[in-house]
Amino acid sequence: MEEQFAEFRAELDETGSVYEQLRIIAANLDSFIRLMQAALMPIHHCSFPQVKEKVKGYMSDLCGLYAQLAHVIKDKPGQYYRYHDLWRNQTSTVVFVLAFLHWLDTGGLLTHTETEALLNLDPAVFGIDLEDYLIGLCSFSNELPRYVVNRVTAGDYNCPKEVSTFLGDLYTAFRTLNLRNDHLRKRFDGIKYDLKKVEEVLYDVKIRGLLNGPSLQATATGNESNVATSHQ
Amino acid sequence: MEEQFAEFRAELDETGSVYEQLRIIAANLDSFIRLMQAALMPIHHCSFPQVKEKVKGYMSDLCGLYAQLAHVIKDKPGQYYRYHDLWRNQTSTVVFVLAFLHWLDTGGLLTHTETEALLNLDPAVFGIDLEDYLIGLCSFSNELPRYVVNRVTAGDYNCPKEVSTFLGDLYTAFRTLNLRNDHLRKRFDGIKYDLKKVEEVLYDVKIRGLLNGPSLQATATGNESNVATSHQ
Amino acid sequence: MEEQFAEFRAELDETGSVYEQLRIIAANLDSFIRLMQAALMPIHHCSFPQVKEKVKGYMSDLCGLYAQLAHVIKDKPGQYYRYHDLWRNQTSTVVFVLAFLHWLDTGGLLTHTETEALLNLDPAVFGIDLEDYLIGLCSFSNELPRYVVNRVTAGDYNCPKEVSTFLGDLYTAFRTLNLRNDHLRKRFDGIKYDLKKVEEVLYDVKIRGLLNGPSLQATATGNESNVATSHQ
Amino acid sequence: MEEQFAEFRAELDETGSVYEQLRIIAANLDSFIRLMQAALMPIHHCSFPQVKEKVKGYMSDLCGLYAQLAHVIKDKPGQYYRYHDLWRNQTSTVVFVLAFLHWLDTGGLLTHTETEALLNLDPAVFGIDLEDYLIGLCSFSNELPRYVVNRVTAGDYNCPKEVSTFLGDLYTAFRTLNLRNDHLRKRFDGIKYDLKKVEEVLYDVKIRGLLNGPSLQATATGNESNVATSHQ
Amino acid sequence: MEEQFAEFRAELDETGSVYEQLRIIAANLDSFIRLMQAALMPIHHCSFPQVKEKVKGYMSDLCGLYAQLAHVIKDKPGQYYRYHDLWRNQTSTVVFVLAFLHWLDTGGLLTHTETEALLNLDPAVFGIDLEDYLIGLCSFSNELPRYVVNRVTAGDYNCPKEVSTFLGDLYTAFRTLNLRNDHLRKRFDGIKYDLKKVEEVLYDVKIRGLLNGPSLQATATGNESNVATSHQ
Amino acid sequence: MEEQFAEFRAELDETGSVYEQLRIIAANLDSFIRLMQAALMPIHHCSFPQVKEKVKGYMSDLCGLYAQLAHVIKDKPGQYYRYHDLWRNQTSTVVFVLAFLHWLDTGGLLTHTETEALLNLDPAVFGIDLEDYLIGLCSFSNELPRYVVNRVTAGDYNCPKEVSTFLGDLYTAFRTLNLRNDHLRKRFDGIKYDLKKVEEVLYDVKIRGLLNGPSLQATATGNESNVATSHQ
Amino acid sequence: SNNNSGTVSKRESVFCQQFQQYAQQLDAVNEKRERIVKASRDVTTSSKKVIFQIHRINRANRGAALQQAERDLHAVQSIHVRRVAQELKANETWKYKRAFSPGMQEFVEAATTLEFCKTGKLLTLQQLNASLSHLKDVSDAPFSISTGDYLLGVADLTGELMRLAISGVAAGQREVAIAVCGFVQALYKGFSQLPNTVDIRGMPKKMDLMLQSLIKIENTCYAVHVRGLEYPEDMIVNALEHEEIDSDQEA
Amino acid sequence: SNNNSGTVSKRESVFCQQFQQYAQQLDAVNEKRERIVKASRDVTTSSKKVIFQIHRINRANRGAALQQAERDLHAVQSIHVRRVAQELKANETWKYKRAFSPGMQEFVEAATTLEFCKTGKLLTLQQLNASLSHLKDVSDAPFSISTGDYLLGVADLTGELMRLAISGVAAGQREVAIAVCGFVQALYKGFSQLPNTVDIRGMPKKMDLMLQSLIKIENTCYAVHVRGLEYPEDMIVNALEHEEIDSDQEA
Ligand SMILES: [Mn+2]
Ligand SMILES: [Mn+2]
Repeated sequence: MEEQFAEFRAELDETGSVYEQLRIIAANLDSFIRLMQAALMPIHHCSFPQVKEKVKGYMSDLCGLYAQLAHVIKDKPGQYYRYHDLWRNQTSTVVFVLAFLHWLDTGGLLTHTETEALLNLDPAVFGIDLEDYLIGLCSFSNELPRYVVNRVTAGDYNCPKEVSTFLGDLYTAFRTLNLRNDHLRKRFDGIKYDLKKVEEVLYDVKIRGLLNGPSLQATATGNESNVATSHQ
Repeated sequence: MEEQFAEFRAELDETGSVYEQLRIIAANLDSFIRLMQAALMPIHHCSFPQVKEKVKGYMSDLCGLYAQLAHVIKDKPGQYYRYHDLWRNQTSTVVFVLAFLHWLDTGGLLTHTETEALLNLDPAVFGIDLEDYLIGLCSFSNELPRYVVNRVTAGDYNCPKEVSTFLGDLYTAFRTLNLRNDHLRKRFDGIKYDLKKVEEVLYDVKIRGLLNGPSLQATATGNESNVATSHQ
Repeated sequence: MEEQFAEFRAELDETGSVYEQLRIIAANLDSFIRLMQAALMPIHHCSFPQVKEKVKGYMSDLCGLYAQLAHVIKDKPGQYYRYHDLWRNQTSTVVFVLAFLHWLDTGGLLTHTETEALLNLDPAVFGIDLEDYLIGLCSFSNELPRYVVNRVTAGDYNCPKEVSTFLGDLYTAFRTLNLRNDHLRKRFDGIKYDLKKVEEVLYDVKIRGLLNGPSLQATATGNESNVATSHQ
Repeated sequence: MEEQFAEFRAELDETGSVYEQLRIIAANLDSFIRLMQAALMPIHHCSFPQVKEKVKGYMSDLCGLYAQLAHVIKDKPGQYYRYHDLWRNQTSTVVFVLAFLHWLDTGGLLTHTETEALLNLDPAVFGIDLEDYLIGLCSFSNELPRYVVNRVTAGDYNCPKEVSTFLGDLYTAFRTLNLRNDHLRKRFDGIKYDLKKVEEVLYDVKIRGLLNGPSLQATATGNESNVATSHQ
Repeated sequence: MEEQFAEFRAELDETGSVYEQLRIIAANLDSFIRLMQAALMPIHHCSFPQVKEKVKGYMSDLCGLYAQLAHVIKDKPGQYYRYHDLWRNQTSTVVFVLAFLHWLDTGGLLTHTETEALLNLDPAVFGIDLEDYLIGLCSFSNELPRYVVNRVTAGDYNCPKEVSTFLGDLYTAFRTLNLRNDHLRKRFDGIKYDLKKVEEVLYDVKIRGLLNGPSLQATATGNESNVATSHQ
Repeated sequence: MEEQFAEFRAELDETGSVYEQLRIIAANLDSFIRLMQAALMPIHHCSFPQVKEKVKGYMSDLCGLYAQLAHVIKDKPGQYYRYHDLWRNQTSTVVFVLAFLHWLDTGGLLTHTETEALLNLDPAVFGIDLEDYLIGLCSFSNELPRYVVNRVTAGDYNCPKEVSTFLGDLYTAFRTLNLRNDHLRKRFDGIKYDLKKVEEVLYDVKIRGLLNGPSLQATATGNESNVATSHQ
Repeated sequence: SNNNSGTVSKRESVFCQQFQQYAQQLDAVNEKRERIVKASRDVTTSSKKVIFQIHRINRANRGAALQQAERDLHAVQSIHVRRVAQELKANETWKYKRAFSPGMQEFVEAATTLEFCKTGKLLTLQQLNASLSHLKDVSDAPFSISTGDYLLGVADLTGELMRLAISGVAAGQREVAIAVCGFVQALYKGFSQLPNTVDIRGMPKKMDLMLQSLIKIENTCYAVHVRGLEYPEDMIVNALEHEEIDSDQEA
Repeated sequence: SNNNSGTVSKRESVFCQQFQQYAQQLDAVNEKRERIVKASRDVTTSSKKVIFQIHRINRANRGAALQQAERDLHAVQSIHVRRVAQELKANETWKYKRAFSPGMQEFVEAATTLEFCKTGKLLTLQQLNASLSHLKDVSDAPFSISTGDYLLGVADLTGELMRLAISGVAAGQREVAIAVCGFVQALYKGFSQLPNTVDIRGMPKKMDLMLQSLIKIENTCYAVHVRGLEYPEDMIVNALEHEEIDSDQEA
């Protein structure tokens, strides 16, 4: 009996230590992501290229932290979900930051697979849970009304139209999901308030005949080539 | 965007359905284990062989139910712990029943590996969580005082000594584990009350000079060969 | 829309008034049953015939109160279960009292049908819900350890054997039911502890060689004819 | 609006100041009663006269504190129940301490009126709420199982019989009250468990033939005159 | 002990019966006030005179119910606060309804004394507790933001200014009170948010140049004489 | 053992008395700060110089109360943090009031050191905890949206720009701190919503072409010299 | 001991015979409850899908999408609600109430939401029960939904209408919000005049939620109204006209 | 806009300079707290191991096992408690109290449990602090444990003693229970005479647990006593004598 319990003791001690390792990495991840988010926020008042460079500068360290998580989990096959709660919130925030950046850059939606690729993750070992990804998209949506308000204040009158189209598509896409009455459903419900606010700004701009006006000025500064140009 | 969300929809629907499948199997497991437990309980008043046969009769169906769980999980590698809460309690009860039976049969402790083997489980796919196993042992310990009291009432005066030795060993073994202040620690704390109660019965038997007496009678009925003989 | 809500108001007012009538009868039932229970409790220290007479004296009033409930329900066919919560606990307590009395009298178990008959109830109109009956049996079981302890203290050393047999049978019978994870299952789990306690008393008596001793004295007082004799 | 609120302010300040006064007295009462209770608790291990003297020594200060409460309330006729919650628990504890002491002294129950008299209270001005008194009796009952266990350990084998009789009487008396489904009823239900525990101790003593044995020794030390003698 | 408990029983029965009487009156009061409140709520969408008539129609019955409470309490001097909890919430709601109505009618604040007068209450026997009155005012304040929003939607653009002034005064007046850290203080803190919301509506109206505009139309319909006119 | 506990009693009594002294001073501080806050609130509708004078009039009494706290703590070196909870909230509110006033006066941020200086505090004896200071700044931020709304309503259309710049700076500055997952972090998260609201007001003003318009009027009244001029 | 266990066996059979009857009764009740619960869960899930489908309606797909929703709702009724009906005898509805109430409430929510989208009116309990009257219970009596379930379902309808109002505004259909506002005001008034009955569990909480939804709707109407006042009506129409078509195509 | 962002940058630097100081202060405090928390967690974990070690003592291994526990406890002190001490200035103990209190309480629990096993006496706060006096804090003042932490640790000691008493009886060492009972009675009396101070968080709850433990100990002593009365003392000794040795070997 003694031998057997010696093994049990080893196993229990081991589990406790894995938990502790992951807890520490997740805490580092938490601090780090706050920095990234802080680097992204000036987008409300600064030019995009400046912000983009700063945020992208964090990517390799971020991948490093995820690699640490994946490394620990790799040795414990099948235990991703045993410890999943430790990095849920952080991952959603990462998705928020990367999806915002990607949209600023391309005007398109960062996909689930692209997110994993950006983070150098092998989904077979350590992927991004789908719900975490979708919640990240909701956070991204929540930031857009403020972005639109500030862009218009800065004289970019075409921004509301673009955001309204994008957000409308996202809302329509989300509506095709059959969500249970859970956290994700609540977060999704919030998107329509974002869309409503953006629509109100678009209305303000239209009613005043400002639409398409300032874009001429924008042209003057030579930023016409793609969607992202208006975010500079 | 639509295509992507169609995939998401499929994945979310799939996850919901896996959960529902496992929930149903676990509910069946629950009912079934109550039957097994009911078949074991007469051990307090009936002869062991009779009970043993009845309980063993349930084994193949039990393995079938676990095979169903394992089958679902097999297709979802790495998601054992995502759904673990669904079968925790049931598994601990199974361990309790099997460990009690094994002890009655051999006087020894059913090991973690032996339990998985009895259930035809491949730990690489679907094993028994160590904590669930240990909690099952605690339940087994909790049943022993009642067993000893009834055995002595039925005239088997050697039983307390055997149980006291076994339970003392188990208690000592458990003490070598470094438990956190959690559910398992609380369940473990209960073992010493079981041991105390068994010790009191042993004291009663000793003080009255009954020890070793009835075992002679037992000999007369030819049940001397192994520990289990005294449990009939 | 207003018309419809006017109808709803009328309907709900009507329901509220039925509810209030039943609530008052149930409150009276509650007080009354406390008296009956109080009349039964001296069984722990007094002779049975004395207690029996007192409790039986309450029967006709009790039937009257149930007749009142049945009278109200008779006019609302199919709505027994609408108001069932109002008299659940009271009914279980009645079953407890009647089953205890019946066992003291005959050593047997009062059946579901016999209970309804004792209360002059027509199950087609107002029966006793099976779960309420079974919960009443659980309460009866809960009282037996105390009864046994007091009987032994009073010198009746055969009582534990009889009660242990009866309670063991009851426990086994209950085990044949498929109980869900509900209140009844929790109450049933309690029977196990009652049985354990009674078995410990039986053990105490047996190991001290008191079993069958005092029954000789009992014989002397001429109370040998049936199970109930020892409870006097 | 200003004038009116000036009046409100005056009234609220006044109420607040009464509340504050009473709160401070009640806090002192609280500390003081903790000490009294601490002085009584050694009864579980020490001789009664020693404890009695100590506790009685606190009485005049205790009366002083109640006099302070009564003094404040006297000027606010009709507001006893406005502030009642401030001293409810304390008063119940006082009743517990005094009733325990009285029973140790005389073997009888301290009445409601006697309690008010002991505290020098004029019920017309500031009495003891009946429910607070009854809850105090429940706390007294809750202490008796522990007392009995310790007395028997100390060799006083007659104590369980006396306490069981007293507690049985108290339980029967309480049963005659119509309690609503409230806090008091829950506390009263607890008496049943106290009685059951005391009966189990009585059973332990009886089954081992200890009853009336040690009382011979007690006789030897000349403490035979009344119930209280056995508590020394 | 029996005699004493017979007295206790009488006293408890008496208290219980007073409690039951008051409980029933309070329950009626509760239903009745729900109707009154329901009659007031259309103020958000209907004209004031219509609503006023309807609500005033309830006054005599309301006074009748308070008279019933007062009648029971009259015979139990000093026990107002013993049962106060039974009618606290109802009374606050009454104050809310009456204060709202009064303000709509006069633009002024209904005083504490006026409230008691409206309800035909003699404060010497059964008054309205000051805190209950003040909590009623807080509820009134909580309703105003919704009222202002609906008035503006209905085209009354001067309403926000009037309400903002009134609520500002009320907030300032409340600030002069010394509130303890209790329920009332929390409710008072809510007024600040009501004021903020009303100020935001005022802002919306002002920034769009709507202030004082529609009042010209109002003039046209001849409703200029007092504050209340704009609420029609 | 008794001696040791006697020492502990003495020590704890001493601590309790210090605690009580500080509690009373802190309660006075609490009332006093409510007055100061009440004096500041009219800023939403009155001219700044008027409010400033009133609030500044309270400063010497406020310093007096802090001096009392410091006096008690001076005798207990190193125990500032033992009793810190007693004055935390009050101190944060003081910081809120003083920082608001300072900003109105100078358009700048009141520093931590300046706050201590204003209160005549010697940080070596009794300083202001940095977190309390930062929480006070958060409260100050929370008040700004309401301030901006009311200023714009009053016709000061430049205010949103100034506040938005100031609040943006404050938010950026806060972002440089590494906050743990605690109360301060939650409060800091609130600044984001304040900023968003102020940006929306700025947007409203901008899109309607009101920006810089009224400042001409302001010029007319001669209030051009510094940031603070627009708050009069 | 032999003797003892013999006695046990004998007695066991006596007791167990009685208990076998009890076991049968309990099993029958539990199995029926389990079947009803499952049917009710299916009613809930499929009704929720109908509601989701309604939220996907826009000006462009309106005709087809409404018809789809109608077909789906009819399927819920004729497949899953029928399963509930077929389990019940007339006098058993209250016995199994908790098992099927959640499903019925969600069904009421879906049916009334759809009706509002089609006609702008409240589907009455009479209308609803008339549409169900072809579903017979075991005793061949027509199945019907109780007042309590109807009211609780209609209470939830408010939340869906709030969503419709807000996404309507988000899609530039400001008239939806105004229609919803009047409707929900009338509903809330009806509810607030009902007596407070113990029979309908959870009503007070739902009333609270209803009020919260109503206030959100009112705030939306307020915003629409206030925004509309800054410029003359015709100027707004001009500015938005071709855009509206645009937003139709998008949605 | 260019102008604007320029302004922002300039202002940012002004504010951020002030905030850099704040950030340094906050970081210093948080990092120190984090280090203390870690040290305290290590104190807790290793003290718990000492307590587990004490529970593994039996008659057979008593001498060696006690020595081992003593060595382990000394290691806790000289390694982990030292780490806490080295972080603190004299006037900072209250600032970081919540960070190290849990560890100190567990250390007190371990130290007092060990002392009771060795001598049957209470290790006093003076004795304990004397044994720690070689640990110096940053300002080179001797480190000491506060009255509050000592009392809370001793309160937990009761629970361990209860476990010792019950497993003592389970191992046939009935005298342990009796010794523990008198000791815990005295402790409880001491505690119940203390004033109710706000300073020592969670004391009332711990007092409740202490009373529960005391009652369990008393019940154990009662059972031992009552059982011992059925037969004369010498008969018991005879019956159990060689068995006792037996149980030593087993344990
Ligand atoms: Mn819904
Ligand atoms: Mn411990």
